[in-house]
Amino acid sequence: MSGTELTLGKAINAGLRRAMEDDPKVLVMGEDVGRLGGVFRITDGLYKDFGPDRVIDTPLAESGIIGTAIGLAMRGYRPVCEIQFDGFFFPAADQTFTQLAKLRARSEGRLTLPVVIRIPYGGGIGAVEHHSESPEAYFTHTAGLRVVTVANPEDAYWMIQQAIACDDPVVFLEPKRRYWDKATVHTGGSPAAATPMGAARVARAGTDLTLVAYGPMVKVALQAAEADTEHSIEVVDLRSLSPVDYDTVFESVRRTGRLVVAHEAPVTSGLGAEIAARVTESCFYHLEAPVIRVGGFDTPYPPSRLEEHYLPDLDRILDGVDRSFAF
Amino acid sequence: MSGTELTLGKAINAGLRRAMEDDPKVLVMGEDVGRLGGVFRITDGLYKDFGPDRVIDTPLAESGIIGTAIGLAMRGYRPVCEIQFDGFFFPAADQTFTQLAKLRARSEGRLTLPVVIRIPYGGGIGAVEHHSESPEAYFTHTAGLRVVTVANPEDAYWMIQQAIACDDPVVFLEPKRRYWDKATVHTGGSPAAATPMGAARVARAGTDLTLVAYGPMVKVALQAAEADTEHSIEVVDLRSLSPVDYDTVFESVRRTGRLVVAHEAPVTSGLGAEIAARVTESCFYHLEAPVIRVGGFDTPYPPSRLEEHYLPDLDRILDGVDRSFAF
Amino acid sequence: MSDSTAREEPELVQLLTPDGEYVPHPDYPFDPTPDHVRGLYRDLVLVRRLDAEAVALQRQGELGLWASLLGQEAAQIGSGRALQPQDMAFPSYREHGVAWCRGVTHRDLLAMFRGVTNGGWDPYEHNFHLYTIVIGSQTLHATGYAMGVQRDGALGPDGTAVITYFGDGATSQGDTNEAFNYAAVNNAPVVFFCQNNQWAISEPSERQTRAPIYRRAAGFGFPGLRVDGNDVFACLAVTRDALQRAREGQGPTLIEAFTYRMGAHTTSDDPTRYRASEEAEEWRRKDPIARVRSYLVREGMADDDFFAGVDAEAEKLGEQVRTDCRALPDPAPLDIFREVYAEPHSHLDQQRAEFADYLASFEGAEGAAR
Amino acid sequence: MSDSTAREEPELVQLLTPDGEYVPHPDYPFDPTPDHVRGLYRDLVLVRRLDAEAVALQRQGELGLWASLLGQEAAQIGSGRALQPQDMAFPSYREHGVAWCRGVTHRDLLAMFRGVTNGGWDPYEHNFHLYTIVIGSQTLHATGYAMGVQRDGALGPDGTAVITYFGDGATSQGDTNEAFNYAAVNNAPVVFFCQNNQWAISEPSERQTRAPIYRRAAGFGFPGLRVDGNDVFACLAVTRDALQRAREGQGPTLIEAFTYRMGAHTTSDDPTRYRASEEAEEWRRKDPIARVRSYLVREGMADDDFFAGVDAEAEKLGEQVRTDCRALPDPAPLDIFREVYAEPHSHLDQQRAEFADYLASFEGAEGAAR
Ligand SMILES: Cc1ncc(C[n+]2csc(CCOP(=O)(O)OP(=O)(O)O)c2C)c(N)n1
Ligand SMILES: Cc1ncc(C[n+]2csc(CCOP(=O)(O)OP(=O)(O)O)c2C)c(N)n1
Ligand SMILES: [Mg+2]
Ligand SMILES: [Mg+2]
Repeated sequence: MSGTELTLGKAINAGLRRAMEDDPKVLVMGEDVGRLGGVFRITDGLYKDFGPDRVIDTPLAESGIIGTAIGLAMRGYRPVCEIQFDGFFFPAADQTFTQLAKLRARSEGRLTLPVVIRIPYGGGIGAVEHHSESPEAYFTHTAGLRVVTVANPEDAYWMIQQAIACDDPVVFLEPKRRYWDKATVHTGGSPAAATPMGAARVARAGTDLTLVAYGPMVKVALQAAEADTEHSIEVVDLRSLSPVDYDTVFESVRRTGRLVVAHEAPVTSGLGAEIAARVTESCFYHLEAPVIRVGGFDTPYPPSRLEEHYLPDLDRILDGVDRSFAF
Repeated sequence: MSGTELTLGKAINAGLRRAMEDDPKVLVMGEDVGRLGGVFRITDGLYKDFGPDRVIDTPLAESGIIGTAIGLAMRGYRPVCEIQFDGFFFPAADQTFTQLAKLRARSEGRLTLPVVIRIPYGGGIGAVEHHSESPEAYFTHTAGLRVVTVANPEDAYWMIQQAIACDDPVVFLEPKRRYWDKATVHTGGSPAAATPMGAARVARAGTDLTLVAYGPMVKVALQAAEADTEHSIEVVDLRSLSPVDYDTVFESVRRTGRLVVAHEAPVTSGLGAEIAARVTESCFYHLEAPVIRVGGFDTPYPPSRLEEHYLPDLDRILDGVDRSFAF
Repeated sequence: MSDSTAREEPELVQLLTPDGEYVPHPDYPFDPTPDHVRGLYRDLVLVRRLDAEAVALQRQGELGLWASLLGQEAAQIGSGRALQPQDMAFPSYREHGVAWCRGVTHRDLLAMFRGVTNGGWDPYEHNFHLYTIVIGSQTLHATGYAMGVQRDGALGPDGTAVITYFGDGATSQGDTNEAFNYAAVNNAPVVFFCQNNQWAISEPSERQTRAPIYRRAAGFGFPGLRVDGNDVFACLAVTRDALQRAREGQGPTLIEAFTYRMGAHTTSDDPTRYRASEEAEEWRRKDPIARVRSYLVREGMADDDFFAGVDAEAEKLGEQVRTDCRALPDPAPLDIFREVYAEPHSHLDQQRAEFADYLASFEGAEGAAR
Repeated sequence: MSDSTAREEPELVQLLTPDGEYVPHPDYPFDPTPDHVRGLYRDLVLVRRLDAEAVALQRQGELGLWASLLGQEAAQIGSGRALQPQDMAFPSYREHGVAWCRGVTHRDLLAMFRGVTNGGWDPYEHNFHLYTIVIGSQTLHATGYAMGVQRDGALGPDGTAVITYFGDGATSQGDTNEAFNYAAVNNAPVVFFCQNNQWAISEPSERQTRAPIYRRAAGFGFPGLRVDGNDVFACLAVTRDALQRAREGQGPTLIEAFTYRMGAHTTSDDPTRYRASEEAEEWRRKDPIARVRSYLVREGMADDDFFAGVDAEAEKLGEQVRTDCRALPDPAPLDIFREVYAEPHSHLDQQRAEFADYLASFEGAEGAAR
């Protein structure tokens, strides 16, 4: 297996490139994805090598991006759409929730829409408003979509390829503050042979408490687990947010008896709520404490000078862990 | 206290009329709200009596409706916007989530945006696609919005007035299949003196299990409670979905030890998840069973000939009750 | 300064007057051979009949809803008959006439309005996309599809063109304007066919737009024109021309077919609340079918036998519509879970299995009650 | 058929040539008195300085981001100085020149880009709405506000007009087109001021639109025009005219100020990746400030003392900007919860209290560490 040191951002870039090489129907589209290579350079070099027919700088209109991607998919293409930042997804909400997510069912399976929506998401980069949001719960509540996120370069490289290969629409959330994190990526093999994008991963084994995180929070969760020398904390990296790989989560919780879920998104009606509800229903007699959620506050994302207080950090996670053990 | 027999739809109409009489800044706007009085006739007669400056037939563009309502509110008006059907809200998602919900915080309180978004929601009327959805979880996950719904004419009459009087943006969800339900409405008094729109209501007292419902499901919940002759079921009508009146819910669950939450929306990442998570955290030692959720399936709303199977009915609720007692 | 606030009545392409006189147009060649015109007449009469039957079936409770095309037959048959088999059409929800031209059966059309499906037919079989209810959405799908056609290199004299249908109300929607712009910037082979039937439910077109709709196109950098939407010859000729331009790589066109919604918005609507009956009266004199009949008679292209034959065919179709509608099978409860995803989905597959068990539990208890 | 696909260069309203020659325009009266022009020159120089300081502060890590107005000073000062005090402006995020005209301090502007607030000033105090980052949104707010002005009966010769600013890229967005339409249909007193700086980040305006932007207005039924955006006289004159039309009930106007973004999109951007430096060179010759200076010199309206005085003022402003920026206080952690709701909110109030307790728990343990 060949291994290369890549940042998470470069790993997505490499995965995109390979998907485009493997299948001439794969297109990349969005604002500034062409000559500029995207504001985070995730599509860097693709325009040069695949040309404007396959790497499309679209007009500044997100509904148009997803709406025309649907049409392209109907014609047999596999569009990978970039939404420039999380906060700019919402103009495309109608095309995504009402058309993209529902068209397969509406057509009784006659229409296959392998559209990927890439969204750099989450906070931590000191950005201005609308550039730091975590909208995953809007997607996980929408039937017909798959939702995944990545926490390391290896997953980034493979899961973007799996998302593109998937015949369902996939929302691919990219933890923007981790774009520059580096690790070895094993580029040998094929997307089909890599860990399926639907599977969760035990990122750190433990016995006393299960800590579920995903995307940008996996790193924080691992740090918290290390920092807690009193307890043996197991960290589960969800990877897929819809559907969630509950087999892995339940197995862990049944062993540890305790669960903390951490995410950047506001707690209320966030994905943590769904996980808490399902785990409680399925592992009721195993739980020694209620599921504790640690997340963003139920406010708009604050100005950047406050984000360190808004984002769950090591201390806030450990506070959640303490609350669990206090039961 | 004067009492009048009114349908739920007519009660909203009467509440709107009174709000418009009481405050010349109140406007009604939306598609077909004028001469037609709206497709459900909820604004019937208002155009005739208040004229086109206060009852505005807008162009067919939902983002435009909410976007211009924001501007009108900035100029001191209190717009009450009608979205014709639940499924047509999404073109307005950006203006609602990103602007309306956040502008007060962004302006540090300098902008007050008393905009009401009325949405006929939910299924049960045999409609075509996009006319039967329950989008409440998208709203409850959005900080800056208040979300309420009504289950009877009395609440409809008062809560629409309270929503209009509220200085925060309010999403006012109208259970369309209950528009024709009739009951006595006590029109004496003032909105400020009526039960606050933020308060839940125990619709039926009971001792063995708490059944939480709202909007169109309250009636089904009450029927289920009646039908279950083995158990004494307490039914809580939430009324406010954001924030939820947890005092009332916790108090009930601590007494009964069991909770079933029912809604029409898809279960996954639905409001039931949030209620289950919070109740479990706050009432952990009182719960004799996990919170059971009964809701729509995680699919697009099906064609109308299937909706009776999709919507939680008396049997599905009682199945949930049984599952709770099986623990 | 370009000032277009004045609402002078713009030019209207017309080939067939309300009295049934054929007036050739220099830009839009049309050859009204007897066979051709008789075929169009037959189309018009049959879709009107199909439509009327559907309205009646809704009244009888057999359909949940129906959106009638009454008055818009010429716009739909004219544009529909201009399509080549390889062309792709993206309708809104009222294009029963276009569906007819694309070979979508009345059975498939009725299925959606009966509530047995949210779709109804195979879009690829007919090159006719599903009906789209959310106003304006399909204009972007059409534009994207047309961008795909470009990428396939499927342009040229025998290439593929795309057409999308929408109403006057839809021109207010952001999506429709984004579609105009994406199509213009990409020079996509798509024809925007707007049936301006003057009403969006209760709102007259003055509430939707201040300028004549066809002029919107110039603002986005592509041609627009207004055609008499009750003139099947003109609708066919201008659409054929626009499709050919698209096919040959000359980009999009906006066609505004100026017509009138002679019936209610849908069977749920009551137009007496918002419009004067004289208006409908006036438009009845411009009926799209009457003028073709006049032309056929005037030119001696059809006799009483022909008209009786078409009427008999319409009778038969009506009967078939009634029978087929009632025979549409109800879906099975588990169809709720059908084709939500293309690939296995752990969570939904489990939910489906649980629901199957739940349904089965009743079978034991109450027999075939469910 | 109205065919506007040809991209001939449209007429451009210009009153002051790049060489500094004043050429009166029959439709747009302008009175270049010494005081007036000197005042405009001073505005132009000072906002350019403010802007340059902010770019430098970002480089030094004092700001998270800055969107430079370099090259667009004339469009902003011209239109900004056309506003009456009662008029309301809805900017995007680059309108530091307009903000300057509305009395918004550099301190307030810097606060948002430093990340100490998402807003920064009182919109009502200045009749200048907050910066809006999500492209196009503010055009609808402006239109709604203008509909409110109509309802207040605040039209007339001394009435209230509304102006909204946006870029060439924003014309692609659904919201902007919906705003054009709402404004047209309602004849709302709003001026749409588009600074076509030819770039939307890395995308040249050909990727956004096929027709000249000002023509979009005609398609919606209201007037549009193109003005030399580097000509402060022309920008002022045409905006004053359009505002007056709005004020007096004659409805909306679209002004396309044809200008150029001489710097990067924002301090995060690297334009060398997507555009040739010659292009910027060419536009430097059309500099909006140089031509006013030429005019002043040519007409003998200003001497070296005047220019030195303005430069000294700019120096002082620069210093003030640096000092004030660094002095901006950080918000307190609990400000996260500030003004999310106008009225008490049981859940959020509790969350706030819990967070306060949590913060306090550290104070006990670690002193002032947090
Ligand atoms: C986004 C959206 N908003 C509202 C509706 C409700 N609605 C259905 S049809 C209609 C009017 C459409 O008018 P027009 O576009 O002129 O088409 P017509 O019905 O006249 O053919 C409205 C408002 C909808 N279907 N979609
Ligand atoms: C809805 C939305 N999508 C994407 C962005 C990201 N973005 C910020 S500025 C910009 C380009 C704007 O170009 P233009 O409208 O021409 O204004 P300019 O920056 O040139 O002043 C983009 C794509 C955004 N802010 N909002
Ligand atoms: Mg219409
Ligand atoms: Mg620009």
